[in-house]
Amino acid sequence: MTYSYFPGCTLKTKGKDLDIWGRASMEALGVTLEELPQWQCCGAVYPQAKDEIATKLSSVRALVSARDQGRDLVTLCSACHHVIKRVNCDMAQDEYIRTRANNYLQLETPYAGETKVLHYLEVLRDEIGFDKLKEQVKRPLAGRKIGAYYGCLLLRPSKELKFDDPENPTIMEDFIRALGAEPVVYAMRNECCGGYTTLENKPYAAKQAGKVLDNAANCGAAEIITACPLCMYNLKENGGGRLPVKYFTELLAEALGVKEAEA
Amino acid sequence: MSDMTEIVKRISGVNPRKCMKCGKCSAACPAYDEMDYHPHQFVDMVENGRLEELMDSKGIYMCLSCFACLERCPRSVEPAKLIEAVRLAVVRQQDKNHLKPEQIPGLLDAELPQQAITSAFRKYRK
Amino acid sequence: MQELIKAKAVELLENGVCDRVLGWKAGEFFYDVTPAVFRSREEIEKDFVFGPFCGANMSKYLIAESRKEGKIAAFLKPCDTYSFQQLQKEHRIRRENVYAVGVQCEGMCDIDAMKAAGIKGILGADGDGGTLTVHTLYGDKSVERKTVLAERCKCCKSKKLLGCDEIIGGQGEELESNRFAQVEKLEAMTPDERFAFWRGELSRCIRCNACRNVCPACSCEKCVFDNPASGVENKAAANSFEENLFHVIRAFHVAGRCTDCGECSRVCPQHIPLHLLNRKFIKDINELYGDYQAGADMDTRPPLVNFQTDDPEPSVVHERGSEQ
Amino acid sequence: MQKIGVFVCWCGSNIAATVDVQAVSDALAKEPGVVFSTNYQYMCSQAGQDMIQDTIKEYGLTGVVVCSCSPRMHEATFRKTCEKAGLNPYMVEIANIREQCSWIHKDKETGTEKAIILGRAAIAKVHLNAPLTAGQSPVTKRALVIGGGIAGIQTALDIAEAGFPVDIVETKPTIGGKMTQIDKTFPTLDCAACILTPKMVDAAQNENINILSYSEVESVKGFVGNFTVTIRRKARYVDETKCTGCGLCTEKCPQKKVPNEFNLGLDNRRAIYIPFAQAVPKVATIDPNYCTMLKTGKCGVCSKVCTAGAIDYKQQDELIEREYGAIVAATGFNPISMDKFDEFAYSQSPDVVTSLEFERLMNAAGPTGGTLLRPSDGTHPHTLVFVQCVGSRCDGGEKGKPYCSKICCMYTAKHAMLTREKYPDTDVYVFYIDVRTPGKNFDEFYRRAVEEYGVHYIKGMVGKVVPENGKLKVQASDLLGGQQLHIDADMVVLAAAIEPDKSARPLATMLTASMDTNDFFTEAHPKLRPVESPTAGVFLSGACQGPKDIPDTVAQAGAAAAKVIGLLSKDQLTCNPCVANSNELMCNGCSACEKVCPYGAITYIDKDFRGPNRTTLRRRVAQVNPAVCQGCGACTVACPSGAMDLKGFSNAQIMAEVDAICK
Amino acid sequence: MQVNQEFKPTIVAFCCNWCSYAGADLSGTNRLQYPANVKIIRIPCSCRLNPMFILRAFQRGADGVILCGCHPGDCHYTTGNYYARRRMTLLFSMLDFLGIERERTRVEWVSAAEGAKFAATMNEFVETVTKLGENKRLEDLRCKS
Repeated sequence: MTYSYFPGCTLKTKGKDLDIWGRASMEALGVTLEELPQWQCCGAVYPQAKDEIATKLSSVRALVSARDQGRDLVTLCSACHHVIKRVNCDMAQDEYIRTRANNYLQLETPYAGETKVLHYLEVLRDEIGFDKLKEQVKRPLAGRKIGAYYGCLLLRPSKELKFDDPENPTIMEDFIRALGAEPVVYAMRNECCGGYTTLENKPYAAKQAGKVLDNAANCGAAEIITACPLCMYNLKENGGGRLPVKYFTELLAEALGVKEAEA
Repeated sequence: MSDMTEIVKRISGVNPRKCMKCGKCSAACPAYDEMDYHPHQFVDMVENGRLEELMDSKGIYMCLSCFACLERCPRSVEPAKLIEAVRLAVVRQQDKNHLKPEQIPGLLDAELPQQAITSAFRKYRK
Repeated sequence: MQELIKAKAVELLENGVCDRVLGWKAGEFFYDVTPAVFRSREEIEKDFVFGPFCGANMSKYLIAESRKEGKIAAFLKPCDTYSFQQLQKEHRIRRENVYAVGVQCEGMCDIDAMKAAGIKGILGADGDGGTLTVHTLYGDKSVERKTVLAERCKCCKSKKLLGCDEIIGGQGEELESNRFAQVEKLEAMTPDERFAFWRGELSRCIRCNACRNVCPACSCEKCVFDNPASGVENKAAANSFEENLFHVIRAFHVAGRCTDCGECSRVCPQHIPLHLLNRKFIKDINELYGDYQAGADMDTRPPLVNFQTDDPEPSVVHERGSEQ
Repeated sequence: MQKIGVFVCWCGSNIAATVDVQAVSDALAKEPGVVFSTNYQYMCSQAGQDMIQDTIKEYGLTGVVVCSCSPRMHEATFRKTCEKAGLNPYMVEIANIREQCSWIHKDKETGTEKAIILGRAAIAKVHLNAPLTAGQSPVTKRALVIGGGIAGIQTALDIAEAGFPVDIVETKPTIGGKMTQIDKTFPTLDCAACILTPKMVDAAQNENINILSYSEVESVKGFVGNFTVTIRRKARYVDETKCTGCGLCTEKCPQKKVPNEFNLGLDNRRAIYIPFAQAVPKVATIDPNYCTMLKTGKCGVCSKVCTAGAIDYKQQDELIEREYGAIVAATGFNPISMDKFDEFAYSQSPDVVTSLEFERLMNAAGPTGGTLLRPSDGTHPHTLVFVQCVGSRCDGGEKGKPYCSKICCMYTAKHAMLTREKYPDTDVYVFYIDVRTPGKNFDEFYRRAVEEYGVHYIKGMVGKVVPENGKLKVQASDLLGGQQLHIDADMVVLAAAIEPDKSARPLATMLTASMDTNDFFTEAHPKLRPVESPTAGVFLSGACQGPKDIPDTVAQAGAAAAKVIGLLSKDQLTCNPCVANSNELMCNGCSACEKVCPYGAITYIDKDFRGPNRTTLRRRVAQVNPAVCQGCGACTVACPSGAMDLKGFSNAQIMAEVDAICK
Repeated sequence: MQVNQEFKPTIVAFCCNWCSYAGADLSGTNRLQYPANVKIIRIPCSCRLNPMFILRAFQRGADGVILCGCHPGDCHYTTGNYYARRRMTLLFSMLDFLGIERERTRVEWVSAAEGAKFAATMNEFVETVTKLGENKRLEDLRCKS
């Protein structure tokens, strides 16, 4: 299996652990992630206003590029996933945006949302299957109590992202279970960590991150995993260090024995 | 200002009349205490043309865009879109950018991901 | 083939399987073959023919014949068997009174096509398989069957013989045909062009009713056009409009029941391509409600007495048109 | 040739203001067959009707055309008028010159012109009308009530009291429905069991009532007055006639881990069970999904302990067929699933419960014996948060229902009040969007909860519930106080929206009764015929028609019973004479009409016809049952030969109207 | 486009008794105007409409024919409008196939509560047919020019 892959800016710098272990693990699972040639930043936030067209074009380019390769597009960073998936919905459903975006880009074949956008976790769940993943685990993470932190961007708005139940998601818990560890369900896992206000209002961002980590810890989690570099930063740097935070791909690499081999 | 109200309604795609004033948006909002006007007030004030007050509010920069209000609204009013539209109405005006490039160096730290800066630029300036 | 069939006819009569046989008999001209009922070996040996001009669909005659005393044996070509089954489905034919012999068919010929192929002074034609022998005033000539096929046989939809008691000449398959090509061509025209086309065709109608009389689906006990209470009665059209009405209503009445045997166009003395109206309905039904072949089976509900709650709205006609 | 009288109504100025009624009656007087034409101020008045009757007699009219308001308004009136004067009522046609003419046009000339054309069309139709006589069909004097909750019980009791036999079909092992699970009832706070169980006993003891518990309707055939219903009596593996209801088996059964649906899974029951002490019939039932004997063939304890010998592991489902004259749907409601509302942490904490579960937790016969304890740790809760409108009043989509569930405001007030009364040490918060209390003594009840019992009513919604360290951290808005509240609660109670029972949709299909998009049964008229379905002979009782509290349900149940009694007290029903009719001489017997008939009114017979030369021809021809046919006309178009026609709306009549309009 | 101001098309509207006829009554009750060219014929159900009636109307000089019935799923007779929907779809397609202006025929579902929709539909339909002008084609189909 080969997928087109959009890493995004942060995964090439501060968030490179998310990227490195993600690729290595997929390789180990027999899946190739082929980075899109000359990709550009997705734009980091999805512009919700109906008259914002230019700010969506870089995402459209990525989508077109995947379409031209005839592959599904895999994303890893929560923010990139959110932006690209929603722009894709616009291109498929909103004629106003579609017409204008196509006018801007002057493509040979106009784009109308044909590319299927998958998050890395969706590939694990829907394409590979957690049962199969479980069979591939070399070093089960037995005895570890892990809280999944979803945040906002993967889940909401559920009408567009169709990722999981927005109020009671299970994909990361199933993922943790497949790796042999014990998932800890805590209610704050789909609440915002406050990361977006870290530049604007750091004390507040810290307070939110603290609430998330406290809830996870009080429900018995000993560590946290996330799919978002901004959440990672906020929980780690502003969260008071109450619990260790990891990218979920790093956890995957550990369980598959990939991390050890590379280290 | 009534023109501006129309623009905000149009670019947000929000119909404030769908609101049944249940307040679930403000109940779900994690940034409630940081905002001077709260999500349900945005809906009400746009409907009643009180846009100027909203545009002057600091709350528009406190919204986390976490979409909890949008997801949990029983009437699909989607206040998050309205708040973003009001913020856009402000930063699209001349010299109303909320974030200036020269502020950035002072805000940086070693671990801060690019994403934080890019998104702040996207959200707070035009 | 003819000899095989004749022998079978005689055998069935003499073994008492049936007391009469429905088959083909040469008419005034060799190519003018008509259906006929044979009651004895002598009649069969004298008049029974089976050849490249036996296009007549025999199924319709079984409505009346199957209601008579005794049992009739009928020879049915693949397209006849579709009508045969459709009529059974409509409870028109008493199957128990019919012994059906399926006869494989290689496509029937059109005398005009032969003439158009430059053969002059034709006296007769025979032969099975791909090559026919044409007897002419100037001696015998051989001709490729496929070059002189009737229009409807060029795009034969099926060589399958359905619901027969016995088969001569082997079972056939459903075929990939391009029978809707001409309908598609018309659909691609502008409304004005279509109007002009049909005006040219329908203007020739002389309201002889041949199409109605030959059609296996048009076998009502009393036709609406003959019924004063129907509101559309008219034996001969009083004005031009009524011709059009006649063909549209006729096509609508057989919609979902027409097996596309093509008899209407074959018998039209004015050569109006009436089968296109029926094919248009068949094509629409296939596209809008899923593939349906009348007579192909005994159970499927005909499309006009069936529905899906998510059927397209009638406006689909307008929308579809606007894409052109 | 018909002798037709034309009567043009002014309807005061309603018609006369935009239609020159004199011109209309003059113009129509010239139409062929018209022997009398006049206009009058109010044709529907006694004087107007007298005039029509006198004219019929004087002129020997064979047909009447009234140019007036919509036939939906007064067609029946004028038909009766003419009938009294000896004219067949179906020789009357109405030209609608008010709703479809004078009221929509301003210009008098236009209005007049159109009125004349509409009059002409009616005259053209009357020329082809034939006298029709309504047929009669007998009425089976027995009713079927589907659903044995309070709605079904009340309807059955009322019908039985009037002297008609009635069967109750209930899918559960006992009748009683949701009300058996409720603790107290608003606004009087009397105990539900105290008022319901005597009714259940009444139903069981009434000679006219036959309870078919643990049974389901399998199919419905027929029509008003003459339904044939097949009922599946599910195997309960206990002989109902032998079981004494002693309950010994339910104590001895070794399979103890079966979630108890009566207590909404808050505790367990055995594989053989009697749902609750006052069950009717009080008979044990074996749950085949859990019974070891039925699953593996090993056990048989219940059979051993049963002194009555009632256990029968070999029992099979049984199909019975019965005839009924009327059917009442009383299939009730259920709370919706809370799966899609996990912001309230329903799946994450056992201390987040629905209101119906809360009823069980407060009920003396419930899992906690009536002491309010937290399901998680069995401790006494001090802070309770009630959330209203969970899943109600949502704007469609997959999540929630668009309607107000109607009962939640009142039962939540009741819960809050009862909690405060029994446990004065508790803090009780109710989050509401609007408090809706229309009903006798309802608002007073709610005010008492606030004023006397000190329940904190807060306008706003709960946005998130976070279970942490044994508490439920509730984040909510207080819209009037202008703040976001954070409450550490011990229990959260969700007022889940209610929805029609899932069995209602397939039942509606069987009954050919219509439903709205929310699967509530549609009433024949929302105001004027609220307990009848549009399908004749089918009536509606209780929450299957819309959300209802107990008083409304009982009132509607009685109303439905009254309608049923009205129907069953007739010996014969008059049928609609405008039915399909097949001309046998033209019928092909092709079955096209039969396939499109929604009522199964068409059958076929083989019939001999005279053929040429003294022969007989046997042909298959369609027969229409005029008592079953409802006159839709689907068959008339399906018929290729035109043999099938519709009385009162015949091909010729409609074409005559077309001709008159297009002339 | 030049529109013949004088031309008043004849429009026949077949309305089912239960929904659309009541909807037409409601637009009257609410005094919602639509042109007098529209004449309504009451039929019990949209499934009573025989294609022959439509052709007859055109034959006798109608310029447009519209069928109104209960919304799919709301038929008083449960299924009638589903059959009507198929019949009309096929008939309209055939008329289109013959080159008859497809805008002359229409089906609209109008409930008893949709008085406004009824009036709006009729206004729109009359406008459309007026633009098309007189219905000549079915008449002309056979006359060689």
